[in-house]
Amino acid sequence: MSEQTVIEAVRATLQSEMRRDDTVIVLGEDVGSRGGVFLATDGLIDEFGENRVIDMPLAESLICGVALGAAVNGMRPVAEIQFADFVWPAINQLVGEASKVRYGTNGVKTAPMTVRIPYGGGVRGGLYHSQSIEVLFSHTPGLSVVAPATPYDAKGLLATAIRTDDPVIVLEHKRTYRLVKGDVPDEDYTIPIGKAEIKRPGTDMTIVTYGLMLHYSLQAAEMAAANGIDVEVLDLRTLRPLDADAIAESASRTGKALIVQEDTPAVSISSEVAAIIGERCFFDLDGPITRLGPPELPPMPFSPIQEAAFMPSPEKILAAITKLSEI
Amino acid sequence: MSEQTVIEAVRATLQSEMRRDDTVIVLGEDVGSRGGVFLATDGLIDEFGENRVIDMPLAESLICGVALGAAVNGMRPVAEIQFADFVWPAINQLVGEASKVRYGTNGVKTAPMTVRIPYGGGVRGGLYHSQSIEVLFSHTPGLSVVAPATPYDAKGLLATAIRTDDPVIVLEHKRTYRLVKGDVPDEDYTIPIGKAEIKRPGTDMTIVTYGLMLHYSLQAAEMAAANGIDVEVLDLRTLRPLDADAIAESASRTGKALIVQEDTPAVSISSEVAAIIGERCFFDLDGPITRLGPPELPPMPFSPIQEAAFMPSPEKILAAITKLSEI
Amino acid sequence: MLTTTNKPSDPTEQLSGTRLVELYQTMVLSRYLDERVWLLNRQGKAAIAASAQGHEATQVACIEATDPSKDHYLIYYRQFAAMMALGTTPEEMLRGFLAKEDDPMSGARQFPLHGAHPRVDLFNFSNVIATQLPQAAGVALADTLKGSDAVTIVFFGDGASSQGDTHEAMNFAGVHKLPVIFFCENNRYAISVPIEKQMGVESVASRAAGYGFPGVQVDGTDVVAVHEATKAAVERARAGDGPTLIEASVERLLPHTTDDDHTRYRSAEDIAQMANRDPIKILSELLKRRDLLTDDADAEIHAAAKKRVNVATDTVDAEPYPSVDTMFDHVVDSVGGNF
Amino acid sequence: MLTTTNKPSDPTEQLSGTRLVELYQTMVLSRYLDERVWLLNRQGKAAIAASAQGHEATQVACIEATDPSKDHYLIYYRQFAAMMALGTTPEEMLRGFLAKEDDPMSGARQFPLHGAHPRVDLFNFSNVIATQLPQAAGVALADTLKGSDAVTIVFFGDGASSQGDTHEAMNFAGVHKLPVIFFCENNRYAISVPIEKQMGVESVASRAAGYGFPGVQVDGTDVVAVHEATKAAVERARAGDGPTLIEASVERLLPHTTDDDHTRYRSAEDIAQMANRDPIKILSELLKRRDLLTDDADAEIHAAAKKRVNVATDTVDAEPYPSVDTMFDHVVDSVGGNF
Ligand SMILES: Cc1ncc(C[n+]2csc(CCOP(=O)(O)OP(=O)(O)O)c2C)c(N)n1
Ligand SMILES: Cc1ncc(C[n+]2csc(CCOP(=O)(O)OP(=O)(O)O)c2C)c(N)n1
Ligand SMILES: [Mg+2]
Ligand SMILES: [Mg+2]
Repeated sequence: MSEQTVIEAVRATLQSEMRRDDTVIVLGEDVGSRGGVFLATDGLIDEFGENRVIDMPLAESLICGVALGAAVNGMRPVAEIQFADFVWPAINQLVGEASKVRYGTNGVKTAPMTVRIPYGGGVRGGLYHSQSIEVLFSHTPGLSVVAPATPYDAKGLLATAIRTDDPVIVLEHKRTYRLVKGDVPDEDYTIPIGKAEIKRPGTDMTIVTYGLMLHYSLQAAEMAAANGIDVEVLDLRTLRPLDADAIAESASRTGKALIVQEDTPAVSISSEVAAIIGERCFFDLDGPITRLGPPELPPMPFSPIQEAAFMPSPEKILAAITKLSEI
Repeated sequence: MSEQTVIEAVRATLQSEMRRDDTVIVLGEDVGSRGGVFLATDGLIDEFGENRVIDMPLAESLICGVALGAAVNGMRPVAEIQFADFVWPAINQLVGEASKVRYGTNGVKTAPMTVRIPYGGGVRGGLYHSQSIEVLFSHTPGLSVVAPATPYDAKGLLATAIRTDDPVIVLEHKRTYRLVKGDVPDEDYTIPIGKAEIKRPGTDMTIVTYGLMLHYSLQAAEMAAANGIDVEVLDLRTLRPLDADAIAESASRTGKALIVQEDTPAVSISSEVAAIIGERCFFDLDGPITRLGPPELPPMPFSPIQEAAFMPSPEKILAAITKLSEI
Repeated sequence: MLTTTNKPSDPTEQLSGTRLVELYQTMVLSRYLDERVWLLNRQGKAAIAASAQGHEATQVACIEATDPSKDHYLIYYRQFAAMMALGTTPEEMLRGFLAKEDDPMSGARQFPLHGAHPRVDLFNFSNVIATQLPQAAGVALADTLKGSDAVTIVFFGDGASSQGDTHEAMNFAGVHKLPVIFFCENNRYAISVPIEKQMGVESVASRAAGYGFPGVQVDGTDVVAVHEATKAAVERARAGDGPTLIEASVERLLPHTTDDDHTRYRSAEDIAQMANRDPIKILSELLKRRDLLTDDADAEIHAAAKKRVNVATDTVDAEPYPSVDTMFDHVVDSVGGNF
Repeated sequence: MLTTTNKPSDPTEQLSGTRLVELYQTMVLSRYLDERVWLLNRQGKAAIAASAQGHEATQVACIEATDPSKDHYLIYYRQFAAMMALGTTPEEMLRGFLAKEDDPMSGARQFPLHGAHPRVDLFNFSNVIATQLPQAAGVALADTLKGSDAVTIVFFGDGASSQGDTHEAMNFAGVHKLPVIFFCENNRYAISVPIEKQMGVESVASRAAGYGFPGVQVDGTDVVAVHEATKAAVERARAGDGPTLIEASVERLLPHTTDDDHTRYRSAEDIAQMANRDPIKILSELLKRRDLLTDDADAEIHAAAKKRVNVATDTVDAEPYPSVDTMFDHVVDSVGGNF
């Protein structure tokens, strides 16, 4: 057991998975001697060499297409997209191709590939280093999408992703990389895809969230506790498939649901969570299904003032908690 | 006024808009002498010449990138993506770029471009000629998305799209092209973006839907009427921005909501509609917010038997209506 | 009874006369079956078909230079004759077109020729043009990591040459000298778009120079020439010397697919001139000039092929469609979670 | 007081001695301002900066051969000196880096150098590498439809050459002989990825042959050579003869951005050798050899530039940040609907 940041957990997991299984390779832009722009792959090229740590040309469709080809030919590639905002050129290979390999070949071929994607804002990234890109992946049958928010979950879910025989998208919130620390066991473990986790039990209402917003929600829940409101915080952890049972159980139990996300709300993860609750918890709810997200603007201005105004914050979450608690 | 099919309305509108405005150009694969694979551009090259009807190389990112560049330099391009399933290579130019031109230049540049995309299934298209691709576009601030289901709406919304100073995605359900006929006025008219329409008034419940499913829902509503259930059918028509007021008004009034869509349900338009209802109609509802869609499978098998099993049908919608009416 | 030729000669050898006749038989069988599939479409039994008519020599000769026991084949929808050359039976081919339960490629989930082959490493994941090229680079990369000397052959059309994926794949293959053959069947049309609107140069092969490996243009109606070119590329790749781009010029004798009408966009002369470039006619004449084939033997080959196709049609026509419940299989291999 | 040079000579002329000195002044000013921006980053005032240090000769000479009154410029994040050459003031540049309200490119919504220029048709919609190339083809296409003789210049790096968009744009420009100049600033690195891992050939310019237009390699530290090459390309484009691909070889004197540390991936020798390729040193020596510049005049140019940068820094430092409410403007221009 040791205390690690999220990025340290990611790096250690890549290393241990590469030691564990020779077919695990890492590929992406600057993953070699640069060690990745966030240093997720720092040192890997020294240990595993250029054959297994491949600095790719600047071409995301290529990165994912090559990962897919290598995956169907015996490798377990872990591709890195440098920033989520640059994944769009690869959508064709991921959403169009990888997601349907098993289905389209009637189970003859499988694509055991992992794509790690640092996403999200609050890092002065402006319109093109702040995007949340979970919607399309989370909508697509044949893909799995995980979004760990803690070092513990980062390790367990990345290990699961790499060992899974189908494509898994791993969304790492880049603001959590160094911000979030936590205990990580030294021994090997995995976390099942599709299981949410109650990160804070509570009785008065349920916050459903993921990513950086988990941490803001936990802070808001502490502030609310001081005001006598006992908030449960459910961390989705997996965005496809959503853990509908866990969502419904918690919302039914507390009777109120607040969904908090950083991504813009229209047609998003929070929409689906709301739909699940609206369909399954209808007779147990004591208040409207509430969502808190940023305004419907391209995410998100470079201006620090506007960036802060755009992002949900513990204070904004607390305000939403208070409002919902009064209904 | 004349009776037209959807594809006839599309073609006539392209023609009249090109006559009306010299800066309107059409570009895409096979849009020239082939007239488009669905014949949406049939005859246009004869009237307007190769300069304004441009057969593009086989490259969707190029098609949309060129449309964008031409749009910011004085043209009003109407790009055609041959099948929705092939739009993925262009996501970067549409979702990444076009959507943020006005915002990212603080209003200095605008991109008056239209992208027509035939989508949807029920045409024996298999996994790669049947996809519904509305989710990502409908999620993206800076884009508008319309999905007309009738010849009247196809004309009015396409004209609006072309005259709009921002990028508009026009989703045309390819099964409606020849299947759906209706009266279309000869004179010029437009339909505002963002306005849903009640296609059948009713009192017992609201079906919210769009595209091909509008027609199946209307059929199901007729069947339900025979059983004494009076169903209102709301056609979204625009998917971004959704007409939240119209959705909330209808659902609140009837007290029950069934959302019908052809796209797979997880994180989709139906999720957002459910979320809107769950947030705004909570105290007016008499039953759970219900969704009907296909199973969570890659859309959709080539096998005709399996394709039929995949797609929602009037019968399946009727069954959902009946079930919801009994709650 | 005529069988397909899944027993290529030693690929390092020149083609023998006997072998040439065998390849001719495969081409003829492919042609008859291909024609039959179009007929089945007109009868409403096959939803769609793309044809290899005009491409047969190219495909059969290319496969002949490879080793199906270890090489990888990434095809697109037009490699009908290549699939025959790789030993796919007429019944298997027809099951794809008729969406029958036992369609070996995808169990009727996908268009014909899409999915994965049950016996050789041939696959075609999607209809989306050019996606297979980066995938092929990845397949080849994996072989280099495994120390295998397998070669990856990836097929694409002249239209596909315009896609970004094509460029990205060739560039990467050039950087790492991957054992991959980029095999372009240039029929001068992408549906209706003629080559002049597709690219500003005469040849796709000329692009190879920009990636650091050889580009070869070859007459795709010439079995011997295509075999030679492919053989050289295979040897190069197996020896670790890197990729080759081969461009075979062929004619698309029929419209793009059964949904197309090429008289809308091709002139009558353009259509008429193709008759001289029919590879079956050309090979038949060559074989006769070289005294490898008599008129009688030729007629027999045709009759046998026709009969073989009839038998296969009757068999497959009677076979069942897949049941609904199999539709839910093979989305992801996961326990738990509502995938 | 030194001003930037937004009054290029007749682009069809050779560069005069006086004009060369003016370009030198722009380069020096760009360099000082560029250095200042890095300092502001280290002080925590500028969130991020990419530098044009080492690229100045290329950019200034390229712009000099164009006509800002009608031509179009699609830049990426590294065209700091090009923006100066196009008359952007130091204050305007700094407003972008410091995210001030009056940032002329994007009102502080975007990274520095992103958005659209208020006076010339220069823009840069996104940080996403190579998206600007198809856009440039579209801009040029519109000009041909309008009958304008404007030229579109699109800048990109060696890394960008690997993107599919780059290929697609060049191919299309070749088909339609569009008036566009593909201008590659090849500094041999894409962040840390060296050119040998980026491509299997020596030169990006060699790709042009595969698209049917000229590719030109030029020493990007040589103002006269870059100007000549660009001038020829501009004339070609204006005359309707189509695109040119220009590849200027330069050095990226600093790490990729203020967030990068190039000692992680560049050898000490590799870093050291760059000193000889500093374009300011090279041009200064040339001017002195040609007796166009004295040591004193050079020192004055440096002093003036430094002063100019100080003034601008003080001015902009005191300026306000944008208010929150402007954040909601300019999403789409629509009445009705909750965009
Ligand atoms: C990305 C993509 N865009 C468009 C299509 C539609 N389409 C199918 S085949 C085809 C033409 C392909 O031409 P070519 O590559 O020359 O192959 P050929 O059919 O001539 O063998 C097009 C445009 C597609 N399948 N994929
Ligand atoms: C599509 C995309 N992928 C990755 C990045 C991250 N990135 C920013 S700059 C850069 C390197 C660009 O290199 P090059 O094109 O040579 O330009 P240079 O910085 O050397 O001028 C990368 C990988 C990006 N901005 N866009
Ligand atoms: Mg072709
Ligand atoms: Mg570079």
